[in-house]
Amino acid sequence: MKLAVQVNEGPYQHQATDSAYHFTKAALEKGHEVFRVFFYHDGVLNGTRLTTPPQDDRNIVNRWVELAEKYDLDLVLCVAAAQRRGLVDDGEAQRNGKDATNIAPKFRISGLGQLIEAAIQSDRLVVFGD
Amino acid sequence: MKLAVQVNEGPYQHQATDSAYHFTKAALEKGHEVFRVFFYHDGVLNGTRLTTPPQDDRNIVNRWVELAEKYDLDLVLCVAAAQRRGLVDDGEAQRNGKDATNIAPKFRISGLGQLIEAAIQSDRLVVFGD
Amino acid sequence: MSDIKKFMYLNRRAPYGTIYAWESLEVVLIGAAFDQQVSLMFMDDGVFQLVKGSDTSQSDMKNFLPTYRTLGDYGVRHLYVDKASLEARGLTTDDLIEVAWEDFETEEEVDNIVEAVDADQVVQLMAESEVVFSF
Amino acid sequence: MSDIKKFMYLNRRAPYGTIYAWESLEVVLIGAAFDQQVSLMFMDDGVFQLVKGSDTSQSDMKNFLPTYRTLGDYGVRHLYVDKASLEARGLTTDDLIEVAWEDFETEEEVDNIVEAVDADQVVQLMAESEVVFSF
Amino acid sequence: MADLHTVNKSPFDKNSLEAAIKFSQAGSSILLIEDGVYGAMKGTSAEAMVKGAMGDKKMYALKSDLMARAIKDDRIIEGVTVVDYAGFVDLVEANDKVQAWL
Amino acid sequence: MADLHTVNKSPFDKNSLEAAIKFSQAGSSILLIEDGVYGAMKGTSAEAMVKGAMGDKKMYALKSDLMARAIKDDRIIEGVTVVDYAGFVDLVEANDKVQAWL
Repeated sequence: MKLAVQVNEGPYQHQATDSAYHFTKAALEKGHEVFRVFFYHDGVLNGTRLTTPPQDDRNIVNRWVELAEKYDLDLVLCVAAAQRRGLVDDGEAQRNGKDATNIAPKFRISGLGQLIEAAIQSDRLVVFGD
Repeated sequence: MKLAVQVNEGPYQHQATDSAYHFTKAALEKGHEVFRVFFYHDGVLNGTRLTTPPQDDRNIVNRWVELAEKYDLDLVLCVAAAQRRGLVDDGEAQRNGKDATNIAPKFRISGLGQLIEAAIQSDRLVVFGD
Repeated sequence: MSDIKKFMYLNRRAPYGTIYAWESLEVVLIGAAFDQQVSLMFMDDGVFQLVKGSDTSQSDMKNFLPTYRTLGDYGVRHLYVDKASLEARGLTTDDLIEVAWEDFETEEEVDNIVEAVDADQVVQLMAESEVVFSF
Repeated sequence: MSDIKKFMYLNRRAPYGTIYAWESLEVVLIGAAFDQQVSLMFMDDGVFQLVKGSDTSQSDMKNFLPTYRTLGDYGVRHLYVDKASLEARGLTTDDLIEVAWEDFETEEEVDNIVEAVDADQVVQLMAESEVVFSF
Repeated sequence: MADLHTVNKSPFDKNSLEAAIKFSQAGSSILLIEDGVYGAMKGTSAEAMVKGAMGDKKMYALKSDLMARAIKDDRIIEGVTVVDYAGFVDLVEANDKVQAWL
Repeated sequence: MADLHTVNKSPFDKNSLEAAIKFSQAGSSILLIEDGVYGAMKGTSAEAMVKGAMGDKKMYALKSDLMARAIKDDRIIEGVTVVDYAGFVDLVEANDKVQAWL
């Protein structure tokens, strides 16, 4: 089965991103294909490399990065949502005159078309949100 | 009247931060003192200088910065919430080994004690959240 | 497998209090480029998204009501509204905006693609959809 | 004006689904350094925060139930639970943790400062508070 | 002694307004903001609850939030006072404390 | 044709479970996750609704979320099937589509 996963909330505030992670991991471990994980709304905040969660808590960003490295996952942050919320890669920094970036490795910023495409190409779209 | 304002949500996703801004501005324009605006939970995301909202939309971060410049407002981001969500100033970058900062001018990162102190020192605490 | 799928966008939240209504609309607009069969379903507080007369001039927020009116031009075929949700809120379809639709090739026109539906129809319409986007 | 105020922390949300319960608890812990008169009120899904037996070993989340048990040591004098909220959820105080309190100076001890209160008491307790923190 | 209770949730979405009414003292003021202003609308399933509360409590709603949500004056329950942000500030000052029902 | 409906809200906080039950076809599966698992608890004001739904729909709840919320096996409504994330994936595969009630 080919899956698309949509994540609507940021890390820690809502459990939605935890659920999305555990679901995606379970699907990959069962041998399913995850076509793309699309981060929308506050979900784009999953893609910052600047978090420092407490030592005794999970590291939500790093978990995504490690999963992406292991399975070559496509982690896409919606560009419009990222701009509103301050998620920046090199290209965005240049286009919008920002003096820093904060995107984590393995994440990329792209348009909403990537969500539509994922929904079309995949057998199932699974949405996690508040 | 001396006011403390608490903001629990990030910009754009929830209207809470808009309400907090308009309320704070109205209080200042009426001549009241705002002892502190304390940003907790996702509220810390109000303090990033990396947002680029659409041209035809409000710039939530800049509005806070301008209000703080005009009235010498104390805008405090909770440090624990900021660490979980990737809000970083120079001190935090150094302590946690981050290679970039994203805090906006006029915001500072400090502990939860600043919220308690604000509640004790002020005549009213007004909370905005989801 | 055909590349034309039946998309349903499910809107259950009020506008302005949260951004979901607006960002959901942005997906619909972008999605138009992909030529799917698209309908929108409004229920619970989502029905408030279509109420006529929104004025954000004192809110410093973007008024996106006019954007709904253009949805017919973006390939959206149906805006369904759950009747029971309207009734609980003291609303009728007269309170809602109208959205026109025209097929530029066949010149087929529909004056208003906003339609109130009862629970059985909602069940049926959802079941027939192939992808549901929830916000 | 005295610097000792009556603080009430109002908890109306379930644990784990959102972070509010946990970050609210963090305020209470830090607030202990300020020597105020502190009580916590649990109502609606907030009563679930105190239910015994939480096990997060398969959730990869921190279990903060044990932290509630230490609140007596942090100067919290009362944990009030709305009775009607418990009843709607099929719970009784037997399902909740117990929190002990001791005054280290006077050696006064209370076995359990968790107390179920009815609506009239809730109204009274809230009205008497000088600062209410809502999460 | 009187308090200001703020409610920012739609009464159809969450019980915040119901709780604010249930747990506020007689003489309290309740201010509807954000999606909370739907509680000020005539003819809804929440109207009876709001009217009942106005027996011993004052009900307010924020103008800019009513306008954004297309709730015109003639659809507002009689007795609900419409205020702007300056009025919000005055209510905060006039009451002993503010309690948010989120 | 059968669908999987996911519900992540407490039935005491929001009407998501009620809506999922009302608008899902007979033969559908409903999976309770996150705060949604409170809907699987015995003895609550939501129990009758859930039991009623099980007449023609299958009800599931996610194990790790039940455990975190201290909902032990003996407090789960009979007929609700407890699944782990692997079971969640299987449910997604076994149904034609997934619909989230947020």
